[in-house]
Amino acid sequence: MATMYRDRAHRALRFARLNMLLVSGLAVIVAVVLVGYVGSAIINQDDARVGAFDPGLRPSRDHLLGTDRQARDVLAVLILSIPNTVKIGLLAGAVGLGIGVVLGLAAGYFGGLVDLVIRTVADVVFTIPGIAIMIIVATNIRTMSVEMMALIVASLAWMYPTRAIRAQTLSLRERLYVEVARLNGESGMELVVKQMLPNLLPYIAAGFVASVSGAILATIGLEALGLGPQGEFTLGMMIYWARFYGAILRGMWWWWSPPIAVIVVIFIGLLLASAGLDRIANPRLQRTK
Amino acid sequence: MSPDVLQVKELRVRYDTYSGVVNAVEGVSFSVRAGEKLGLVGESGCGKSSTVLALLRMIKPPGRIVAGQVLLDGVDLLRLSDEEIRLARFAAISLIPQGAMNSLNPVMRIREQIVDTMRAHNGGKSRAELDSRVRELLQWVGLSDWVANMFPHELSGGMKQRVCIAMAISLKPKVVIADEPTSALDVVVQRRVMHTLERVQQELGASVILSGHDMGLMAQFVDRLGVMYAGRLVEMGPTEAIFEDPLHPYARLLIDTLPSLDRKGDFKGIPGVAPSLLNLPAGCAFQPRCPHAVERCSVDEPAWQEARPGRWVACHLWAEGRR
Amino acid sequence: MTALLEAHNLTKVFGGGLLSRRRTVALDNISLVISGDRPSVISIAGESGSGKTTLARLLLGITHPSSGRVLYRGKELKKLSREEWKVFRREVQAIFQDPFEAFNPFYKVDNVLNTPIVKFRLARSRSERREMVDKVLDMVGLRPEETLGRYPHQLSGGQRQRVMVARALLPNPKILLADEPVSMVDASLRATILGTLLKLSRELNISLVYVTHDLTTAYQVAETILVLYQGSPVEVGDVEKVIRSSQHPYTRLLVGSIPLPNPKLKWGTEAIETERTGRGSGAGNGCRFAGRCPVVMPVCHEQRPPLYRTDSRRATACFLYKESPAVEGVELMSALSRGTQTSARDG
Amino acid sequence: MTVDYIVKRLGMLLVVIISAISINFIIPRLMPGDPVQQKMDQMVAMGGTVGDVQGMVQEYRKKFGLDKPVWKQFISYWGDLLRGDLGYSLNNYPQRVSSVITGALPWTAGLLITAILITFVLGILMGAVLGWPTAPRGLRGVVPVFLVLHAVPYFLLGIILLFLFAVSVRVFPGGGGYSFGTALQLSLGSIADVLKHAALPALSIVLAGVGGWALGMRGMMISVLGEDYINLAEAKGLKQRRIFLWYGVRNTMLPATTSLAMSLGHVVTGAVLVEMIFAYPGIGHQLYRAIHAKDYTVIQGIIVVLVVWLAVTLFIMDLIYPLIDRRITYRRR
Repeated sequence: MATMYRDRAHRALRFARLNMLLVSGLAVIVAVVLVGYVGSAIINQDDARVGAFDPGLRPSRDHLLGTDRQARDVLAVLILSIPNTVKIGLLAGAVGLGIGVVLGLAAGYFGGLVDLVIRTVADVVFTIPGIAIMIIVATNIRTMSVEMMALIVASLAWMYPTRAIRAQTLSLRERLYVEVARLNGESGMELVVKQMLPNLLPYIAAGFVASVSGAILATIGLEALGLGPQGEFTLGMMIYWARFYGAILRGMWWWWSPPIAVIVVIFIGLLLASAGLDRIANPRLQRTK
Repeated sequence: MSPDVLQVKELRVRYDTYSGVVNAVEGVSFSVRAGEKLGLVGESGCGKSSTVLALLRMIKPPGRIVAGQVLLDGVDLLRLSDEEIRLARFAAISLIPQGAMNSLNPVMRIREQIVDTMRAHNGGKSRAELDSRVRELLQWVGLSDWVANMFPHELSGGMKQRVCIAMAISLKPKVVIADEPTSALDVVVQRRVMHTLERVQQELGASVILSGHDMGLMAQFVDRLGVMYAGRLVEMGPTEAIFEDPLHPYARLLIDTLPSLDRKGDFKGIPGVAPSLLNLPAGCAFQPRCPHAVERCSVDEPAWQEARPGRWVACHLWAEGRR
Repeated sequence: MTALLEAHNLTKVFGGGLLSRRRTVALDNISLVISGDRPSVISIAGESGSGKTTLARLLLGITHPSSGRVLYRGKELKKLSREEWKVFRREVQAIFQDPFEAFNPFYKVDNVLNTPIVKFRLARSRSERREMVDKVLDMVGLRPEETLGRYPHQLSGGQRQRVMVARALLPNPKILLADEPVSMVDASLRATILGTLLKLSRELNISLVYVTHDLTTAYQVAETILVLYQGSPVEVGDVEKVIRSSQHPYTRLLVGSIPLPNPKLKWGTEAIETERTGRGSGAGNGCRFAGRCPVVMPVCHEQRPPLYRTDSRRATACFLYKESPAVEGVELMSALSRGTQTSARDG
Repeated sequence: MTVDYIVKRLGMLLVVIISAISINFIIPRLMPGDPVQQKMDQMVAMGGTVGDVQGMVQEYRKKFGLDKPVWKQFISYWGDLLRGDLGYSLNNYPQRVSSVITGALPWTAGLLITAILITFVLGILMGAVLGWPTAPRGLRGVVPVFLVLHAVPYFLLGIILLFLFAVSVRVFPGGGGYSFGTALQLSLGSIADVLKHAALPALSIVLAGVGGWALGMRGMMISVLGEDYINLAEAKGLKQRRIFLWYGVRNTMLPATTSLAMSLGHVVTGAVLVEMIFAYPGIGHQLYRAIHAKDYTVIQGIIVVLVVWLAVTLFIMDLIYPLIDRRITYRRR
């Protein structure tokens, strides 16, 4: 028993060493999320209220990141913004991925007409600049909320996973072991769930990372255009307000640079994770040294 | 008897893998005479492909040639500079690759791919000269002129393999290495390709080294045969002699397992499995599966020696005084 | 008595749907009968593109024929009830060419052996299940303790293929379809695996359908052989006759191209055509082999030759034999499936 | 290239354009509220011209055809579109949407095409060299920098560049497409002025894009290098340079163009936001202004243009594939 445990631990270590990319990517993301959620619990939420302090203060001991033109503590706003942005990303990523996996599996497994319809729709939507549709939807919504934002973004986050899962399912469906499982008496659903799904896991994980980062990117874009949830704290809205009040040209770098820095860190984390997952999915890219 | 063109001495190829060091080729020595067809036969993982690729210095990392000499007309190919070996490739020693299906560049016309080979070695020829040479080569391997204008996907497997033969002989090399050239082809096509190879080989007077796993193909094609097992040569000699009276127990068993149209319903296999190169048994590598193994076999590795004139074997049964 | 498995005039056409204009006839009018009253071995031989794998998939009910019928115990596959289908699934098993691809890399070897027992309810308890697995592994010459609990990549190719044979034996099949079972296995193990298959088929009363490109092993294993060329049967009959005294020019070409492991029996050196030339390239109405045939006649380009029954236990689809009576595939195959004991070595 | 293939791609192009434009028409009408009413309310609230608001709304509705049944609107919407008529701007009434767009489009086209081409070429070259076993060490060291840059969305990188090079160090102008108060003409000075204004927006697109291209190309290169034909090319004694370009890079061009096509969407949307940051007078900036002013007709018009642009570009890409890879017409059958 002890040896088995040691064996597992050993294997996990070896995997971690082989896939530093994935491990460090996940670590970065977890760190950001922790800062957001733990920080939100610790800080005084009133610091983020309009008019709490003097406007436009440079960073100091009292205000580590200064205050903005609406006289809010930038650090407090930043910390409160992280959970909302992460929430939109995860929610939209999960919804998008969920739709993508179901459609991709269906298209790949059933083939024929089902595949043709799903593939065509995905291709068509893929070809339409997503932000265009989102702008149309967002401009027509009276009051935007974080959840609504996530849903809008999710409605365009499913094509990538759909395509990837479909392609993989198509190739898995032809695998000999699926045929063997059929001869073993497994039915259609079992073939999908027991034979194909486990081998799709790396692709599903990669699809999730892709749709989360796509969703965050789209969210921030929409928010920067002024289509975000006006009354909520998000990283994109921070950038929007900073621009709205001319923070960039006024040289108030402490206002707009923190949200950008956090966004960049999140994206780097996602990039590392997806590169790591890519190595699992396509071992050929792993260069032997 | 014609002189040796190629001498391979104590060749060793090693692969450094995550699970450990694999000695894919372990002290292989043999020579090839001018105009001779030599076969290297063995099962998957026996080191035959590594051996023939090492002759061209085509072993890629994580593999490397750790020792030995490959003397082509007395020049050691393993000691040449990168530029010198580049110039020697195909001009002195050429290759017909294993996967003809994927060995041609999909985005280049056949003509360009043949011309490429010639240009890389003696650049200054005119377009017309090169074109007529391409035509001549294609004719040689039994392909029509129009093939030159095709892309690889427009040709059948057999045609692609003959294009590869045309490239391999385009610079009139002394030695042509054919690394399992027909393993993916149907028997009829295989026969055609092998005939083509035999014909151009005779016209060119080149030596051919054929690696493969099919004893039948060896019997049909080569003059002399080397049998490999676990990275080592275990027997080498004239093909007919080996088929008639194999000296090494592995060679004997291998020949006995072959299905033929003479004997029916008589299935003989070799017991046991081929050893992992990561974890070879002590002594002779074949010893655990050998019906004649004696104590010494699990202690000493048998030496590569000439048991009879022209017949080499690595087996204790053939040490002085035995059998 | 109805035969176990019958295929009547199977034709399979790919493509030709809404979106692709090109139609490929993968299989053209093939018939097969396996009586099942004794363990018989029938070989389907052909080169790549001959349709032999398509035929195997049709016989397994994985795909459906464009025309023609597959019957199991006298009933068409399409019309089997759910219960009957389960019986068919259990009794008609297969092993495939690639012993690497046949395993799901996600699971240990045990999974592929336990599943049929669970799905077909073959065992009542865990221990009984384990016993069954041990027994079949032993039959194929594997030691359970060296096989179970491992991942497929930890076994050698030969071991994996033997596990696949063991898996196919678990549901007590009546028919075992072996699609190129040894072409990816090392030479030293081929004979062992084929020998095991043949022995088990006799002992367990399983009829074998041996699909192969290798005429030598087909000759070794089978009683009856069906030689295919581009989806059409060219010569059908007792293996002795078809291989030893081939009639169809294509069969002769195939037999003549076998690289015999005997340096004294060399290939002929006559010119052979591997690429189709001229007209009659198989697409039209004529004989599919006409474009490559050394003895082609004008009629070969105009008509598709039927099977001519040149003697009691063999038929050849070639106009060279048009003096002999034409025969329906099913009729000939039923005759061949009956009573080989008396006539296997006659004529 | 077969006629069959072109017809299929053309069909796809039409499906994309028609469905996107239909969505563009339908979504606003599915949403609660009446844009004109909203607009009027807003104008009334802001300006003092309190008159017959309802009457004005009616008049506007008539002018914009909103009083007709939806299906009639749909038909006339398409009819107008096909004539190139995108209607009037809600905000600056007599101005036509098409004139807003034609004024902005050349700016965007010029900026985008140049930036994308530079990004593509640089990224491909870098990635190809990185995928080659003997890539120079120096280049390998630069990779992480570009990867970090790649993790920054285009327009955020734009903000940083704007701050660095137009606010902290004033080497580039802080916005616009040309210096305020000058007339555009074909003089060297004018061209230099335009280029100077375009430099930062273009740089943000290039810097943010190159890393992604290089990474993708490196992956493709490595998988191509594993192919048998590369091995044979080496065995043939070809020079490294020849193998690299004609056997390696040539064979990555198909997947590379495919991903170029796929990324165009991102580039276009990213560029829209970059224009916003730099107040660059292209359609992205116009879109931002329209969103702020709730000028729905302009928003819709710009989105039609974006959709058509992307669809047409992808169509052209599809036509280029078969020239790059001769197998494609066969494979897609």
